[in-house]
Amino acid sequence: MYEEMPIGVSITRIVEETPSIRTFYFDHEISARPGQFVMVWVPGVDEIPMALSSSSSITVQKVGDATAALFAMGEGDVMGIRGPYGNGFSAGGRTLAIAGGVGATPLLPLAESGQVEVFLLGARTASEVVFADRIRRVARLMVATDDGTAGHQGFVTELVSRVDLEGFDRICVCGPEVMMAAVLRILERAGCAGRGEFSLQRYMKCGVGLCGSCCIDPHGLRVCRDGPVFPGTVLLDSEFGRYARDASGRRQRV
Amino acid sequence: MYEEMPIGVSITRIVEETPSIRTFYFDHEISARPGQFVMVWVPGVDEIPMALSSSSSITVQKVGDATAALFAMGEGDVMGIRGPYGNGFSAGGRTLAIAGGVGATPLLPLAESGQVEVFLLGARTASEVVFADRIRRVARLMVATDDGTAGHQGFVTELVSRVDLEGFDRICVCGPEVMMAAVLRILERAGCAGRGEFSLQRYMKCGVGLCGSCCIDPHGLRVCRDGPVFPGTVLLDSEFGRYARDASGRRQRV
Amino acid sequence: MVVLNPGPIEVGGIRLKNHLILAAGILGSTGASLARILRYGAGGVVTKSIGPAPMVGHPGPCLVVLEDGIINAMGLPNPSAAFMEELNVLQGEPVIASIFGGTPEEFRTVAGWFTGRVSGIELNLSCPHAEGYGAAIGSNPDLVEECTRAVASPGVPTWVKLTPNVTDITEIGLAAERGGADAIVAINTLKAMRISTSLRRPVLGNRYGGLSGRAIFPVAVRCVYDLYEACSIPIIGCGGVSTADNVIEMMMAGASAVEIGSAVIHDTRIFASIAGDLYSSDGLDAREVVGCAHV
Amino acid sequence: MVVLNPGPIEVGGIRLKNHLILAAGILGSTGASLARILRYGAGGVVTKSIGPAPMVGHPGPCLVVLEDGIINAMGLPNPSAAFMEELNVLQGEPVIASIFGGTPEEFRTVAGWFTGRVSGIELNLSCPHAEGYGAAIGSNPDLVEECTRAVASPGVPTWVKLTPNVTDITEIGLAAERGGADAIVAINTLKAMRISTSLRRPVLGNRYGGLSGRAIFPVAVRCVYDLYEACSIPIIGCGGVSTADNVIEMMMAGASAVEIGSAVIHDTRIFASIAGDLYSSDGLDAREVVGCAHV
Ligand SMILES: Cc1cc2nc3c(=O)[nH]c(=O)nc-3n(C[C@H](O)[C@H](O)[C@H](O)COP(=O)(O)OP(=O)(O)OC[C@H]3O[C@@H](n4cnc5c(N)ncnc54)[C@H](O)[C@@H]3O)c2cc1C
Ligand SMILES: Cc1cc2nc3c(=O)[nH]c(=O)nc-3n(C[C@H](O)[C@H](O)[C@H](O)COP(=O)(O)OP(=O)(O)OC[C@H]3O[C@@H](n4cnc5c(N)ncnc54)[C@H](O)[C@@H]3O)c2cc1C
Ligand SMILES: Cc1cc2nc3c(=O)[nH]c(=O)nc-3n(C[C@H](O)[C@H](O)[C@H](O)COP(=O)(O)O)c2cc1C
Ligand SMILES: Cc1cc2nc3c(=O)[nH]c(=O)nc-3n(C[C@H](O)[C@H](O)[C@H](O)COP(=O)(O)O)c2cc1C
Ligand code: FES
Ligand code: FES
Repeated sequence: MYEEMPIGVSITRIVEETPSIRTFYFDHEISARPGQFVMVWVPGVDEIPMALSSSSSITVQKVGDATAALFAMGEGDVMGIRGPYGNGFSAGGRTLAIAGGVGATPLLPLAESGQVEVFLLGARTASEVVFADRIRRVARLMVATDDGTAGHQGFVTELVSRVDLEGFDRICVCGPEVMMAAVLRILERAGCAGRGEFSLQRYMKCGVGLCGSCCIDPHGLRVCRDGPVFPGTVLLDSEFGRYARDASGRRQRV
Repeated sequence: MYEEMPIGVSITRIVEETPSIRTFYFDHEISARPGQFVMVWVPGVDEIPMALSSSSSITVQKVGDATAALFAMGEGDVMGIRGPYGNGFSAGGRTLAIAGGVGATPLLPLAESGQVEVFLLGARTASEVVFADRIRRVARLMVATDDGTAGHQGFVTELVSRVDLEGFDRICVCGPEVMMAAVLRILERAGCAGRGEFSLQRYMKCGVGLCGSCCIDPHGLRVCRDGPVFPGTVLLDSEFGRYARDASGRRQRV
Repeated sequence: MVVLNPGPIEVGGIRLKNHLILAAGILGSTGASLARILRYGAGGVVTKSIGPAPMVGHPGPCLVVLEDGIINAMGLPNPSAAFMEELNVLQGEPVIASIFGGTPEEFRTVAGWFTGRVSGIELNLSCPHAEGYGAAIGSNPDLVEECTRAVASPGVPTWVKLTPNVTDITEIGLAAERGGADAIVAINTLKAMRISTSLRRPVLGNRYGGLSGRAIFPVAVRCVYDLYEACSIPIIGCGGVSTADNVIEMMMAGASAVEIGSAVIHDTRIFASIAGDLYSSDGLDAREVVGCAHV
Repeated sequence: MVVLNPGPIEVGGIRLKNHLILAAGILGSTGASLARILRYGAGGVVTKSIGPAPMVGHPGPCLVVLEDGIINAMGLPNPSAAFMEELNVLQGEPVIASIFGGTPEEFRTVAGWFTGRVSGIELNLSCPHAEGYGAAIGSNPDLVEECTRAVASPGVPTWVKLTPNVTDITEIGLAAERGGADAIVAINTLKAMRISTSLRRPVLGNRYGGLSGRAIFPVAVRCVYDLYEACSIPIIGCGGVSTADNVIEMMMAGASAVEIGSAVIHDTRIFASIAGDLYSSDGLDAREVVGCAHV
């Protein structure tokens, strides 16, 4: 083992991506595979898992204590980072990316490294669509919004029928679990669940595969270490899309 | 650091070299440079420093508790070995070896690896001359005994005048300290103390250079780690030949 | 290396598939995870410690991996009674429920939930970073005795897990023995802390935590050795075990079986791989090995 | 990394060349050896512990190097009063005499030998493997207070070195403070043992020994942090320090200086090499760093 104390990084720039999502750039390069994540230590508050939106940034949606504390930070403020952890997406092949909301984060480095051909991106409303310009530069982007203020009106899942799934070697998915579960059902019906790669979110405490708080049923796989990216076939007949455990370990419907 | 727990070795063969000296062969090969030593753990008794007389043997003179306990051991008995430790003799050049008594031990592997041209060997009496046959096979051997029962009658130091010191790149010496000190004086007078390499013995507890029990004045060098082999020039004007410290650290005349 | 005869064993009233048990709090939060570790070769598994009420644990960071060990301050997150449903997938398996409480009464209550549903109970009297629980109780011999007595009863194999953060661990071991424990588990983590020099504050959210892993193995061996001299009930060695030779060393110190925690970070299949080195049909009877270093 | 201003410092009544002190018992048996370590960059040196009568120490093995630490049971070998002649080559140097005894009276006697001949005295109330000495006394607050009082007097800077092998180290630190200590040194080694599985017996001649080196650093940081909260005299951090960043970490926990022991095994010039990383003319004043992790 080598020492994995969090490294202190300084925030160099903050970009407001949408009213609820910000990107925090920092003064360190973290070499990671797309889909790996880091544990972000917000001093005095908590430590939370975050995908990397680039080798030196995280992109965060404000949802609770720790993310709110991050939003209160400014340039020059220091946070701790340990990682990268997890497996990340598999390597290569013609790739379709499907993202919902801030779930676009782990898929952005995949796209920006030239690995994504078509990128389906969903959001609640036009102002919440993230990374559209950056994605358009490197992939064919199709947008869906719940209220129709940008792109297709409806769920991003509805865009899937507009692409030829057969043409893709892998289908990388990240977003709210209900959306991912819907994608999995589509892939299953299309007989290609095995080509789906789903980036899961579960409550994480250690991030390194020891504490057990992120384990999913029925195989006991650890999202932090065996995942966060799982092939669709592994998720069929699992807790995925049905329930998850909270900080105490209690099951909650997703 | 890597773990240096003593390894358990089984005694495979015991050779009575002289009435007071025995060689204990064991079932492990220890790769060491000639002049390095090991710490030999006699279970339940003590741990003592010993040169290697080959890669799988030590040659021991019975002088006190631990060596007596070793002498009480038989084939199949187990002792612990850690090491090799220390620097060993320098590499190469035309070599003269000068040994007194069991001090021949660290010089034997040097000779048997073909590195010694002339070997001066002293002992109290003929029956206490060690390794004579083995040395004769690989080097020109000259023997001295105090009582004249073998070779020259007198001290081994007296043999030094019979060889041409100028002809040797290094002069490797091991034996009782009074004898080694006498050799050093001879080399100093001949202006070649710098070519002398003396294998010292001091009371050792840790063997790895931490505890300080083997340090010599005036430079504070550690016999176990900076030595046990020192160039003659380092020993001039030192405690060498004058005093040494006992187990409690008190100075005692040698 | 010394090797042992394979086969099921019984220790402190609990039947195990082999001498290698998953330690409490390591991948022990869900039934599926515990089942996975059993599938991967563990002789038995201990659950995450379960207490009288749900707890979310300490704020993060909760765990940091060091070069030669791990520090953690999870803060005993647990779903309390809701954990029972995790046991459904573990029917008939060698599962030991780790429990904690703040009083003997609480220990009795939680133990009651598990009675009849697990192979035995392990009292966590040793977590060094949960105020009012664990070591807070576990360093007081009288409380240890009372809590043990509140749980131990015929038909409920009861193990008591000790903290090494005391002046004399044998005093605590003897208290557990008096309270009726069937076995002692030694040790839980060493109270420890690391500070982030770049953030200028303790790295764990709880500031203090517990050190586990290879770094503590020599302390754990010493505790087991001490307890073996003082106590007469079996001892389960725990702390820094990561190889078959470590298992043998713990057993020579006096352990009848071992628990393995931190080493799982290298490989979830570590139980099978240690078992591969540890057992052989021409191996020794474990009875020849347990305590044999007491010469 | 945080760096410090170079220059001499004063801690607990003793003037040092820098913050890096050689720990007791490491290459401290002879004056020449101590002088060598000073020459190689230490800010001060502590002697081997000296007691009321000569001792030869425990039978070997006395020390074993592990992957991430060292266990030793030297058994306090020392020449007693005969050690005085070692001081001749150390005139005017920052030398701290480590002393031990079995009673306050013995502590007073040994301290008396050194008074006026060294910069200060360090009481070894913490060696975990010498019966009747060290930790045997050092885990009893009343004895710690008495022994400290027997030595501490105006003009005799007195440091007290604590054992971590107690339930609450702050209790002992406060006892030293009451006894008049000028500083606390924390920590001595953790009580530990390793067993040779091939020889089937504890590897140290004394069976028990003390664990030092990198493995104990998180425990040492925790002890320093605890003591800083409880006590008001300066603390010297000791245990597992091997890099400049470790020094800063100890200081953030509350240490005003550090002692370094086991890490000397890598390099006798480690003091100079750590100092090279630790000091810079644009560094911080140590006062900004000491205790700054107490947020
Ligand atoms: C591998 C991984 C990668 C992630 N990447 C990103 C990312 O790139 N950008 C981003 O904004 N978020 C990401 N998340 C989610 C992020 O970790 C949570 O939003 C965050 O932990 C919430 O912390 P909080 O203290 O602000 O909220 P809390 O106060 O803890 O909770 C607020 C709400 O968020 C939910 N929540 C808490 N933790 C999680 C979690 N681990 N996963 C999902 N929901 C959670 C709670 O159920 C609650 O409803 C990722 C999560 C994982 C597991
Ligand atoms: C680097 C090194 C290599 C050595 N190689 C050999 C070797 O190859 N063969 C061999 O027989 N001996 C060797 N010795 C000496 C050997 O270590 C001692 O003879 C042994 O430690 C005595 O142990 P004991 O318990 O039997 O004697 P003790 O009861 O400890 O003492 C008996 C007598 O031996 C003396 N003695 C004790 N320790 C030492 C010591 N370290 N050095 C010198 N004299 C000591 C004592 O002063 C006393 O007079 C070596 C010593 C060193 C330092
Ligand atoms: C992440 C983590 C969580 C732990 N949780 C618990 C727990 O809930 N109950 C308990 O008794 N011990 C707990 N422990 C302690 C372990 O069971 C074990 O005693 C300790 O880690 C030493 O063993 P190891 O070195 O093999 O890990 C935990 C340890 C770790 C690292
Ligand atoms: C070989 C050895 C000998 C020691 N002797 C003493 C001693 O005589 N007196 C003492 O107070 N501490 C002694 N110690 C303890 C050290 O001074 C120090 O407290 C301990 O090793 C932790 O620091 P480290 O991890 O930097 O080594 C000794 C340690 C070792 C390894
Ligand atoms: S977060 Fe601890 S195992 Fe995944
Ligand atoms: S024997 Fe310990 S320093 Fe040489």
